[in-house]
Amino acid sequence: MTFIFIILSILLIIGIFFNGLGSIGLMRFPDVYTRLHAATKCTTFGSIFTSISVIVFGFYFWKVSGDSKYGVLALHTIVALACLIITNPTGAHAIARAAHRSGVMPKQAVIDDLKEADLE
Amino acid sequence: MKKSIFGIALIFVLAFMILAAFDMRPFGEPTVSEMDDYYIQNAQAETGANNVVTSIVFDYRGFDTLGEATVLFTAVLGITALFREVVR
Amino acid sequence: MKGEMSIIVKTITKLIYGFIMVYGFYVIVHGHLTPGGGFQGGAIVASAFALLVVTYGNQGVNNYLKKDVFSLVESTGLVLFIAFAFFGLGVTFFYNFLANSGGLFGNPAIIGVNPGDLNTGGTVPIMNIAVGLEVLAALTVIILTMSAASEITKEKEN
Amino acid sequence: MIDNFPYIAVAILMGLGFYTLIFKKNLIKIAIGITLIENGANLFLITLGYRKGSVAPIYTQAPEGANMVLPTPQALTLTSIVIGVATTALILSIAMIIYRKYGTINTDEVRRLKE
Amino acid sequence: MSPMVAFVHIAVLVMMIIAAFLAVILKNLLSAVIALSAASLLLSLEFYLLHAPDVAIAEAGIGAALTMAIFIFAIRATKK
Amino acid sequence: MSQFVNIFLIPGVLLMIFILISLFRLILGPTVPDRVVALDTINTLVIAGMILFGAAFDSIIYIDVAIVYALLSYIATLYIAKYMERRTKDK
Repeated sequence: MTFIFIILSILLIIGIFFNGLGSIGLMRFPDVYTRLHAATKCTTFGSIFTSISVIVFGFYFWKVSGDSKYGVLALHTIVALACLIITNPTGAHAIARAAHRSGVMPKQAVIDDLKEADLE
Repeated sequence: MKKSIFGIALIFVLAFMILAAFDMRPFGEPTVSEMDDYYIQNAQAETGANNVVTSIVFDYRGFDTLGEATVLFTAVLGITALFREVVR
Repeated sequence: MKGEMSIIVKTITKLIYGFIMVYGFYVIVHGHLTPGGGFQGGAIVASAFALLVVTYGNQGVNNYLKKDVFSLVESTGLVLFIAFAFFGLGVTFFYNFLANSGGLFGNPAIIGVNPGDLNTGGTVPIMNIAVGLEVLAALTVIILTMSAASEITKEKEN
Repeated sequence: MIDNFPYIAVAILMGLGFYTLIFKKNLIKIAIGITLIENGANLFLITLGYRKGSVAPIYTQAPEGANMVLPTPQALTLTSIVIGVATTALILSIAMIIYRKYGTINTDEVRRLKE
Repeated sequence: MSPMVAFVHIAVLVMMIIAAFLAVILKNLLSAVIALSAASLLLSLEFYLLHAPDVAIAEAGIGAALTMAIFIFAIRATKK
Repeated sequence: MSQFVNIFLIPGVLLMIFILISLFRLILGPTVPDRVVALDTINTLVIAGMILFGAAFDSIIYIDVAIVYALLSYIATLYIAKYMERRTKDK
């Protein structure tokens, strides 16, 4: 019982730490692109770890108690995690592209490769 | 002038709503509702559905859902009629 | 083509729109066991069509998503709903004549907490499907009509 | 005080909606105000049906031996939400038609142009 | 109700009121609609905490995608 | 079992605080893309919170709400992104 408790605590601490870093970075960084970098990457990574802790919890109790509802909990969480992993970076890509197209420049931009290449 | 009258009316409505909010029963302790208890106890045996909310929506209170479907149909009809010359 | 989004978004859309539709139909069919039902599943499937509209643009989906077909589906759902309400008229309007009869969707449910059996519920799953068809078609018609209207209004100004 | 907090939240939400309806001139802002009032009404209905220490009224894989919250307000709110999106779509369609006829969606200017 | 759950209720309601306030006062219509979407998201979380998953799914499916799509079509068609 | 309720509730409370921090970017954000980034962050945090509360309340079926949000939240982002792209192209 204590072993699974320690594993869940470690996973949850990692996840919460990265989620906190993401939201603090969203507050502190100077322009859109760095904020996007901090927020999207860190919160996706942290959410993966919190979800993995729920999955471990479900599978462990399925094995210990033999009640199938904990297995259902783990499987549904896996589906939610897969959807999160697929959709979140796509949204970040779309925001970054639209921000660049709508004329928001990075704060200290030196070279703008995307404008030179003119990908249409 | 008109704006100030509206403002006073808004303040009155807001004050009455907040006073009523303090007078309500405490959050989390609703009055005893025999109808809801009947639904919770007998819905599984009578309709055979595990989800009590769905059995209320489609069985006990089907007329509500019929009205809802009619409203949705009418809204779609209205939108299609508004844009009849724009969209072929 | 005009109005499309970038290649990454198109690839992910091809990957995921079928999954959204399948999940929506899962929510509709399992409406009497898990949270969900006709309204929620219909809204999810309509969101999948909205995803197609935003990714491929209005002209891109014009050949595949026809408004006439969706109008037909909407009317079918409404008629199916009212028909199954009339079938119970031997006792009363909206009588659940299929429950506990042993036929289609007719198994008696286990009383108390249980994992759930899909073959229960009587007319509740059938009405879920009917309302789901109606809601998905209605919301999709709203999305397609407003998208085309905003497009044409924009072009007329320029 | 703290026990009645959801009701106070409902009052503030509906007050914001009424403020938008009365003092804003833009038709899209008015649609936003109507959506806020709908949200307040839905939240009020669901809050009325909440019982402390209960679970959702679904028997599939629920915890053993727990009370259930009242199911009827949830069923009524369900229909209310779908009707809400249909009416919002109708309001916005009428706003689009008004823009095509008059060239503006400010209510004062529309009223002046009509006379 | 444990104090932690009570705290979560109050935090979600306060955040929802802040988002609704933003939806009213912001001048830019697109920003106002984004704030409205955030308010709808937090309202769905509140339904979830009040043990109403049916209503939470309905609010999620309609408030997340469809309301946003309809408002953006209208803003696009009425922009000067 | 009771200690497992607390182990999932404490991270949920912390996630609420992080959502509050992200909401300040929605208030402050000078441009529209800043606000969209804030909305996206709130979405992700709310999905994580929903999964944690579902485990804490011991109700398995609640996880479906998180799946629906994870699938649908990015459609709104795509609509805003397309609107911002188009508006500059029209000018």
